[in-house]
Amino acid sequence: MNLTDLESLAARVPDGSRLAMPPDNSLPSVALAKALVRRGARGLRLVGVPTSGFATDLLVGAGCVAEVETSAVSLGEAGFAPRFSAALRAGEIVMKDATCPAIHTMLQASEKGVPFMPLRGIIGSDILAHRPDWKVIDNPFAAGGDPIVLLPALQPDFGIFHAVMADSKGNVWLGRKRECATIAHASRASLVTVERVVEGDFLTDEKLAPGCISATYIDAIAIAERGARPVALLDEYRMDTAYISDYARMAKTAEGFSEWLAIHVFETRAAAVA
Amino acid sequence: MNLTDLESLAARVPDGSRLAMPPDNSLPSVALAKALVRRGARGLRLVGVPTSGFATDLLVGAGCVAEVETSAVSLGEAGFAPRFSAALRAGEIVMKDATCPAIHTMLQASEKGVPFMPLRGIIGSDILAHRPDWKVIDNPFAAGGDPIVLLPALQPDFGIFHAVMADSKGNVWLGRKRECATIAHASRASLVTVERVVEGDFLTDEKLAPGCISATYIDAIAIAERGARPVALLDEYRMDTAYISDYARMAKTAEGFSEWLAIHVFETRAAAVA
Amino acid sequence: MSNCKPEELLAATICRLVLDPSQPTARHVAVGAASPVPAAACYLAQKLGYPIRLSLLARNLGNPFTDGTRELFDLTGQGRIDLFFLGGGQIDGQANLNLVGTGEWPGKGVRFPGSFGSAFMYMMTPRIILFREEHSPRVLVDKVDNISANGTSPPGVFRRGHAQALVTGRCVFRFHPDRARFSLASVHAGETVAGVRAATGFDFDVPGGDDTAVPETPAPSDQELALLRGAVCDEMLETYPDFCARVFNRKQAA
Amino acid sequence: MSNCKPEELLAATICRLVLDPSQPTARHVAVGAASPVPAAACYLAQKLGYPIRLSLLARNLGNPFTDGTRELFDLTGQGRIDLFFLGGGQIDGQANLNLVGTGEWPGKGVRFPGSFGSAFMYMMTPRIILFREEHSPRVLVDKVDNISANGTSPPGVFRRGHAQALVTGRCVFRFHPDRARFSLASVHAGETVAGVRAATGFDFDVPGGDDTAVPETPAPSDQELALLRGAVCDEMLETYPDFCARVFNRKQAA
Repeated sequence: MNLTDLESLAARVPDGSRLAMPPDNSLPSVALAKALVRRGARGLRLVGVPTSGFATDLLVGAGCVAEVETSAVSLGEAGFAPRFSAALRAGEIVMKDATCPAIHTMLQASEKGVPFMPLRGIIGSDILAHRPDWKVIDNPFAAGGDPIVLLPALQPDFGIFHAVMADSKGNVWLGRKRECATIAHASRASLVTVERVVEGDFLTDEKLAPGCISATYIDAIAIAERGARPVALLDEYRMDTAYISDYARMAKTAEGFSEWLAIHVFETRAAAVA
Repeated sequence: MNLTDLESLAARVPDGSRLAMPPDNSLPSVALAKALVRRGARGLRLVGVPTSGFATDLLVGAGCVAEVETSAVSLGEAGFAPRFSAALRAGEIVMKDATCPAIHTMLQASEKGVPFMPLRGIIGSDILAHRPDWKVIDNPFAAGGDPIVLLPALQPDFGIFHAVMADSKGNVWLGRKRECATIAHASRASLVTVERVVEGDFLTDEKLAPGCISATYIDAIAIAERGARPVALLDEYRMDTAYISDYARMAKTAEGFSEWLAIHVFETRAAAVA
Repeated sequence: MSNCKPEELLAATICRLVLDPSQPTARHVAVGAASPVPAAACYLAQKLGYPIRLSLLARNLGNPFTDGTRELFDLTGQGRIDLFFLGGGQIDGQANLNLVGTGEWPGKGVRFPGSFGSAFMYMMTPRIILFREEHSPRVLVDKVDNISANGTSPPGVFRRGHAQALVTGRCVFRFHPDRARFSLASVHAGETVAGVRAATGFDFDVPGGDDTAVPETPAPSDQELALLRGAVCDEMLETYPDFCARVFNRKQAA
Repeated sequence: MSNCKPEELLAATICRLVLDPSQPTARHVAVGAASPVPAAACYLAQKLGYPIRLSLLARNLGNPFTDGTRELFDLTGQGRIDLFFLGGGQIDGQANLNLVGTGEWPGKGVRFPGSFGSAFMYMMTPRIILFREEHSPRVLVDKVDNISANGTSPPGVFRRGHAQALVTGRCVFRFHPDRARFSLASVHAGETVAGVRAATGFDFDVPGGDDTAVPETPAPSDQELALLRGAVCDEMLETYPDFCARVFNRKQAA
């Protein structure tokens, strides 16, 4: 397995890369997002699978992002994503709106190695009107007059997510969050942070294997304890709602966001006493 | 959950039903196949996902089957499938040859609720020439001159497979054999045999959930101990190669097959001493 | 029932819409992430004895999906989800939803989070109940600025269903896909038809054209209230702790 | 090497083809269910120190796939499988494969098991090594009765690769997709070009047109033989017990 450290993992992502990331109800690697901010990544094209959350707002706010393709950007209970909203208003990012199953479908097309895949629905939505890369054809299996949307395959350069653990072979275990498997299959390579590395081979264990992504898809792994934080990690830790609320409050302004970065990403300033 | 007995499970399958079944390297319910023979099922249309094995040969031999759609029928190390071959030669069954990823793709289309899904390859194969229900279109995302196959959605009436265990809610656990999940998602309903039923809810257990198929897809469950036998069940039991060899030998003739049925399915005759 | 909270009225009201015998039976209902009131409504239906399968997207522990976040959409594509809930930053008189934002695309005025799965779910689910607590001309508009998900479709476009109703903090509208218009079904206690009209940016029908014939939304029964505050709250505590604290005054054990 | 078994020669020969430096590197090789000789060849390459990822479909315990049997085909679709092995009940001079059966479709003569994934894998894998131990006019035919998977494709049809070689119990052929013909690369010890020609139902080229210039297939080296009988057999014992017993005279511990 290719075990490295967090900053080296971030160094593997060239400027301009397209990154697929799960949102806050799945397993985002917030640790790697922070490391990308520290490395000063630029021009990233983020794909939210199928939506985007905390890590996306952070990367957008830090100026790392050129484009966001997603079905929604939100901090959940903590409200709208402040730096994303500001960047959109200022025209600093290109926004490619999608709808959740369309993101899944475009990745599944890549997973399967086909140039497109169909999806029902969407016809009549302005999302379709603003996606010249999506096409409507007449269903060849109907008698005619049955329009259906075809979505192009989407192949991210990197899948980026956080897993519970890796084994000696470089397989990672992340349980039922199979959207991360789709991300890994569809992407050229995946960069994964984990809580811990354990001896053995998960694929020889019938209980663990079903929740695994095999090393075939994974470029490199770094240990990042509590690497999903402030997001929950299965039954390992819960969402840190206070941390997110604090972020949402400070990130309302560019200045507040900079201060938050200094404390929580660059750690050049101590956190204010809560 | 809807827990019933094996014969009642078989009684839920009307004559003429289309049944999707995994082959001998996955988790076929040989127990349910035997029960279908006992109930005298007729006109079944079997779909091998993606190939067919012991259970298919058994059902064909017993006269339960009108059509087989699959990518191969084989007894593995024990050779060609004798009753299938005989029925094909005699023109007693309709054979719809496919190729493995095409079976998966047709089920995935059903899983996704789309009328078709594309697949690369196949063009130039006689399989395509003999499947008027498969179409070739020009890839709408290329500049022209890029033919690609479109496969129609395939929705079996029932998914039929064997799982390790069911819980109190009717969820079943079968580990990494996710082709059974695709079968369950694509089929109108699934009928599942299990080794045992345990208390609790697998979906609340992060270790078990990834290898589960939720009760949403499952019509009814019956306990059938060693229900995959002679096929292997994960790490629970191995393939019984002697049993399969014995079958392969006896099933070479219609008479031998009848004798085998009497011993191993109807149990009206004791097995010869080995 | 004078001490019934608005959320309790809304949950009981949505519960009745879920159980509406004139509609195809809701065997499997999915509830989106930020929807405690619809979740309470569905749990209430369960506790009233209706065998509804309820899949809550927001559940972390015991999340019902084992095939990733795709599974909800696949289930819906398969026709296995009978009823879903949608809202919108803007909802217009033809039941079009805007979850993208106001002003020019993609929300140059106020940007909302985004469409989520609405452009798919709205067309692929046989029954949709629209729910938006804020009932103001800002939300209920004549024409949405941007259509995330369209309320009706031209003939020939594959579509399994439409909005059954729109429930707000003031009233219940029924939707009529044949004429692409809402009609006022009931107003909540303390509201009037005129008041609703003033707070609504779109034109709607009143049955028989008679404002005085519009009934009041029935209050929750004692049994319903007891269930909401008891068994329903028990189910929701883990997934919606803030809602349970605010509405039912119940806190999760540490 | 006089005591080298035919399977050992074949495994060593296939191993050299896998490692052929004129070919794109095989980083990830998949081996089908009934293919102990190709599996031995790939394990041998690994034991010789080449970092090849090897996915054995036949493995029950420790099966490499966690997304069902679909995963092999998805991996191949993604371009992640560099090399695969195929055989056939009939193989013809244009490298077409027949796994369906002889006579009229779908095998009214002798029915073979079926196509498995060949119609996809043959076109989507950059490198394919054909392997069929039986070398007779019955198997190696001029034209297959039915094409399960075609050896070449017209221009414009998406295809990642072709057969690199055909290895039989008598010889090694190279395949030339540009002219859709095989050429004889080497004959195994004890075989002659004339003998191969007599046993082959299709016409093939001999480099330079000179039968005497066709080399003998190199025997396995001492190191290769030792590895096959040792470390390779250790790896294969669980998955291919019969093969290991027959070829290496090794039985699995009970």
